[in-house]
Amino acid sequence: MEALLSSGKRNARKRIVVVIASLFIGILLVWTLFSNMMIGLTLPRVVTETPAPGSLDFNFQGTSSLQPVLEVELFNPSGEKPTEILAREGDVVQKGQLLVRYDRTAKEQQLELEQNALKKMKLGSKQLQDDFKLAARGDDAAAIEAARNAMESLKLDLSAQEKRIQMLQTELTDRTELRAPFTGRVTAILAIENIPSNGADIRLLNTERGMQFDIQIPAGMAAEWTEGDAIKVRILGKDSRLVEGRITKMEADSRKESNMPEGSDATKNPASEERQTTKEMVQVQVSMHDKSLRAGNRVQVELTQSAGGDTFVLSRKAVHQDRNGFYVFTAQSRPGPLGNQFYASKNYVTVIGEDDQRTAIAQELWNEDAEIIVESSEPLMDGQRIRF
Amino acid sequence: MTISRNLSRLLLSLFTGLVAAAMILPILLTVTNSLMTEREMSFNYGLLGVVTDASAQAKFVNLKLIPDWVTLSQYAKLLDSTPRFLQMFWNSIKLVVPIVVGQTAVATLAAYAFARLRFKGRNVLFMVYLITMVLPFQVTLVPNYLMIERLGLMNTSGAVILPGVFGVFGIFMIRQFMANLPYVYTEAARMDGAGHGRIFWEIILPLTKPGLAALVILLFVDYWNMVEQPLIFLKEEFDYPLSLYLAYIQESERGVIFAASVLYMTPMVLLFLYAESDLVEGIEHSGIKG
Amino acid sequence: MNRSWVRRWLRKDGIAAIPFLAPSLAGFCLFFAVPLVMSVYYSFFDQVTDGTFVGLDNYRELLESSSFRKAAGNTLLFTGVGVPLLILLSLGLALLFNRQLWLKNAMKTAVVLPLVVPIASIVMITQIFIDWNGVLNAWLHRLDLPRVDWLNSDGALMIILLIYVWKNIGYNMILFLAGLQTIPHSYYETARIEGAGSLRQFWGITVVYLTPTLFFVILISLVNSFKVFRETYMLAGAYPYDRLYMIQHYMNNMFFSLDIQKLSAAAIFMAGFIVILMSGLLKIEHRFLENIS
Amino acid sequence: MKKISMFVVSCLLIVVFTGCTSASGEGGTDNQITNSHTEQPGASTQATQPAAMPSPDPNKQSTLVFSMYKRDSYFETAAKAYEKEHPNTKINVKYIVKNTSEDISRAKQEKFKSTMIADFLNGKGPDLVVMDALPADKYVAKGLLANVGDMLKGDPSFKKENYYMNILDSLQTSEGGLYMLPLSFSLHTLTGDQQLLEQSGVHFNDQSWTWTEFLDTIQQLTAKRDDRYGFMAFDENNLLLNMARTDYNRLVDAVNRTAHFDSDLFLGMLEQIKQMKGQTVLYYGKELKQTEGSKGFPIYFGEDELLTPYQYFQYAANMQNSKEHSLVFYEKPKAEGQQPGGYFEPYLKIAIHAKSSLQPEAWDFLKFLMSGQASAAAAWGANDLTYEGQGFNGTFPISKSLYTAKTDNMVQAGPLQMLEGGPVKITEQDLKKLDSLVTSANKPIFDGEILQIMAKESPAYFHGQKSAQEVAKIIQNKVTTYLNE
Repeated sequence: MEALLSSGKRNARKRIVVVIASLFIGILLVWTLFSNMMIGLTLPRVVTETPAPGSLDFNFQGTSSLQPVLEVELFNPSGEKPTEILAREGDVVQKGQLLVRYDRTAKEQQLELEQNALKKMKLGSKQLQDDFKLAARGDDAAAIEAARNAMESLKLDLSAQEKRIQMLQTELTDRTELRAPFTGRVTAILAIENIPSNGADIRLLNTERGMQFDIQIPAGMAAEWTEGDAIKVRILGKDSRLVEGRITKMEADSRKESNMPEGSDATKNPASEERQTTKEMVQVQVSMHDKSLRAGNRVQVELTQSAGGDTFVLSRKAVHQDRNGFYVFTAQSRPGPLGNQFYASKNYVTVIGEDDQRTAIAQELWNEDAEIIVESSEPLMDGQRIRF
Repeated sequence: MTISRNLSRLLLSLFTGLVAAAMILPILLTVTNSLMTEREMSFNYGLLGVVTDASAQAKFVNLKLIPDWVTLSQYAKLLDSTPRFLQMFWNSIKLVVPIVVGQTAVATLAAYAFARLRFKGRNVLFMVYLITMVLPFQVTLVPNYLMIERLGLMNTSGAVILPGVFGVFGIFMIRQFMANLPYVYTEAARMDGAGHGRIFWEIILPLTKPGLAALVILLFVDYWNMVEQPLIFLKEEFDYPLSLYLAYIQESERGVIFAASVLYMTPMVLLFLYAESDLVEGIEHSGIKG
Repeated sequence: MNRSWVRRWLRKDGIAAIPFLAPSLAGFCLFFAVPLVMSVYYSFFDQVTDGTFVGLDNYRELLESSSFRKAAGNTLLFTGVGVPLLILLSLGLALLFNRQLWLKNAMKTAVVLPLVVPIASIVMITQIFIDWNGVLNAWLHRLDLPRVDWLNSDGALMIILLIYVWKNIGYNMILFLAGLQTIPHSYYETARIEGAGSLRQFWGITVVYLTPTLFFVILISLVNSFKVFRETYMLAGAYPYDRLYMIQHYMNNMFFSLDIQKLSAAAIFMAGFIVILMSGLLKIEHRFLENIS
Repeated sequence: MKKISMFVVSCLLIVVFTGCTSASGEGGTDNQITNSHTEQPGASTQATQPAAMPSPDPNKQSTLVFSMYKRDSYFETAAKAYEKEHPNTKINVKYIVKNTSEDISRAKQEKFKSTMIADFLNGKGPDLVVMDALPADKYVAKGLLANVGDMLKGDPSFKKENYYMNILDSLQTSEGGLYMLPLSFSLHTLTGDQQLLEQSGVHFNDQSWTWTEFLDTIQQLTAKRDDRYGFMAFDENNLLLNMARTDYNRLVDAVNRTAHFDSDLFLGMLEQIKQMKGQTVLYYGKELKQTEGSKGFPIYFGEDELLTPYQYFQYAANMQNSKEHSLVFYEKPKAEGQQPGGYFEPYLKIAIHAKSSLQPEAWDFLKFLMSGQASAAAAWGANDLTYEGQGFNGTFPISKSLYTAKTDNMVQAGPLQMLEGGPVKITEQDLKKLDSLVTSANKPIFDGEILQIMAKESPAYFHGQKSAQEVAKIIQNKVTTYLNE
């Protein structure tokens, strides 16, 4: 009887223990789930990508506008107003070709005047000769001398006058016309018929010397170039085509990518703000010889460089930099009490090349199927737990 | 008659109570101190291990049974900001439960052979078993390490569980119980022509129940407390059991050591409370009388 | 002759033993016996791999080591005092609990609970008591006595003994209680009817029928006395006070000195000692069991 | 009974042999690391030969296992760089913790120690191992480490003039073996205020002084002026360790396994350290507030460990700031009759497993590591000069050429921005002083169980808890136990 009683008590006690035990385990279990969830919520959220094997075609596009190598302004030689403009803008002119005729009347009138003066002088000279003959007959040496002198001086005057007329005559032929000093193309007509001009009348471009433009190119891409190399240049516009240009000058440029003049590819994207890449640029001058080129034409240089070898390509945003070099965070899973937990792991990488969107890194053992963290809700640290 | 009996019972109870109180004092201390704030902890025990100048005024640690302010902050901190604690708790369960179940099964079988069967070499084999139980872990660590590596178990939980399953303590304990059982129990069955399997299953096993209960408790305690094997044979920290957390508790975590201890002890205490009734439920209740 | 031996072996319970023993034996060989044999092997060589056979050199060296002798002596002292003390106390408690008591279950639980206290907690509580600034010294201070560095005094052994007894008394008590349950009540009733006093009942029945349990408890106490090393190590480090320097310290230090040969040799000494002790006990037990039957 | 035991033993032996044969059968297909693991009898004989190391076979595929307790990023970059140069060699860098903050409780360190022991003793150890967290002397005593000194001597491609041979030579054991090559080192020196010392008129010779002479000197100094401390040591314990290290051979007799910590020598050390603390002779701490009325450094001597060049340049910066006081480095006291030369502490000590079958490859890689070719920082910037997190890259390298390259870069780079304080101009003269410190260092700082026992027990004396005799006796007992194990 006692035994039965005590066994009943025992069973009751066992039940209590079982209840307590299941409570204890239950609370811990709930807590594990709960704290895992709570911790999960406070973890930085990340977006990952798997790096694609492949090579990065590193593209560069830079635009610039063409500038002539030699372009001259032809000035009105005489100051007369142009009477006839023979050239038209865009005309290709040969050396010596007449471009503008100027008003001749003023010059012709002056010539006439001078010629009249000459005639007058010639008449005067007859008089003097007679005077001299007279004086010569006399013995007045002084008078003879004076008469000779007068005659000599008139002779000089005469020749001077003749010279002047000659000058006027050439002036009349030369200065009343504007001729092309070299073969080239008229780029602008500044003169207007019958209106006197005091500046340049014609702008003429030397087509033999060609066109040129300056452009900044990332140093890495220009590394293999030397002066004199040919590069392909695209002429922008309606009939865009490729023209060959030649490098005439290369010099290192200390300016950063961001303040490039013709803002070639410095499109402001968040990544480049995040990671200030101080890309080294090279100033390159390219000259081109194509008759059809116009100054101011937009030209574009397109470069493609393949970041060679076994590389992985990933978003540029994923690659960070510290004092030891470039690194990425990979998401690594470790078994936890409730399934896998993910941790950020810092891995240094060798950057082979990059463009504004993507970065190519050297293939290494760890990164074959690593999940690389592209974005995270807060800055990550090595070994930090993360969630997706 | 009954008065003197009751008096002696009272005196004995009082005496035993005193002993029990002394025994439980450190545990009580652990529990009550686990309810202290961390500040109180460091105020009371901050001087531990600190070398103080003898010339200065004598200062001592302050042993306190009742906290000034009862709080669960230690537990909160432990469970909340130490996620690995919970993880290690489950790890412990994952390691210990298979070991206890496995060893109990394997040991019960082997113990029957050692206790009830007579075969040549029994005593020598038993002695060899015995030696391995007594030797410290380091003695066989080097060959053991080699063995576990060769078996491909390194850094898996198998490296801890399997040696545990084949541990010899259970054999000793159960053998002891089985050997004690009077042969009269089994003789009748033998006469009826029952095989060893039946005898084992139908007669011996039920009679060994208190022994099994004791074994489960002791094994659970033993393996819940193991330190070296998981440290050396498991690689990753997230596989480590709770015993490692407590064995290598950091100075900075002293504030939570008592709370951690309480949580650590709870499964063992519960198991003990549960199995205790089986422990005393001896032959007298099993219906068989000698 | 060989064959007849096998046949004889099989004729007994040998075949029956195979299914019972096989799982245990397989795992045991893999994880315990092979490493043990390898350890024995190491103890005769000068190096673990590619060593040359040096016979008993390692053992000679071991015995020449004054530290080993010290460790062995200390261990003998500790177990010699600790194990009997523990057994007496736990047996006493078990007998107490075998009687009618109030709040028996609660008190029993209280006694057994130290078993489950984690080492870190034990170490911390011990420190609270024995530290230079600890509670014991505070009491001494109040009595105007000089403080004691307990771990570097002869009291250290007492402290470790206390921890050992405190921790294992519940363990042994469980074993004793379980053992006591195996003694049929009828024996006592018979004895009472025959007019035996309680002392006679104790010696004649309890002790006699508890003897097998007792041997087991001795063994377990011995094993557990070796396990108290972990607490000692955490309290006092690899080189504790002379009195505390046990054979486990020696073995542990040998391991970290990579001296597996001496470690193995020391282990074999220890094992030999235990085998002698245990085979003695087993023989007595054997004879005893035969007596009962 | 005999038969029974025979049966059991034979049963066990069968299990053992089947276990071993099946295990060695597995060995072949184990993994690619097996190369280094299979116990070839040739490997051990090779290890004992002091002859020239054959150069690695370039056509052989091999994987070197390189184990360490704590990761150093230099090893990883170096391994990658080496693999690139030697496509047939793979380097498997294994570490237990990424940084020490992971392992405050030292559980991982214990794991590392234990697993290394198990690995090495099973003949499966790594080909190269960083010994910083391991008791190297025990490994050497067990013949587990190859004598890299022989490899170094036998290799014509190893240019001795490119390395600080003063460091390497002084790391040789008493038998002349060199088992570990440090990749870097720190310098332990005394700092002193030159002006003040000259004004004081007290003469001393830091090239040869012993601790007694040094302590006498500072006592003389403080006897003249008492507004200054004679010597600022980190703490009593550290000073005791320093003193014990110099007189180590008089305190510990390893051959006869006796210790002399109960001797008057050691008691004298203890008492001297404590006694001088009361006066202004000794000050313990790392920071000293300037006392009123005295400018500059209110101490005559301080002690310092230059872990990285950064600390030296910090001193140089201080020198520039305080015109009246010039800080000069003096040598720490040494044992009587010892050669002049400063103390250094080796770091990143790398050893080669004596039973490795890939010793030529391992040596080649070790050479590569020592050369510092893969050192990430070409120059020592302010960030690279600090030790924290930098590991190898911030320290004094064993390679002279690397050191020169780095310092050259630094001089050219102009004023150096320090982490705190303005830019400091590093002059050739500064560097010359540092050079002479580096090239004269020839006494390694060592640690060990005995010193640790000492460090653990002696504070009780310094804080007045126990008498010197009591402490000395405890130390003596524990050390005797250690020596006689």
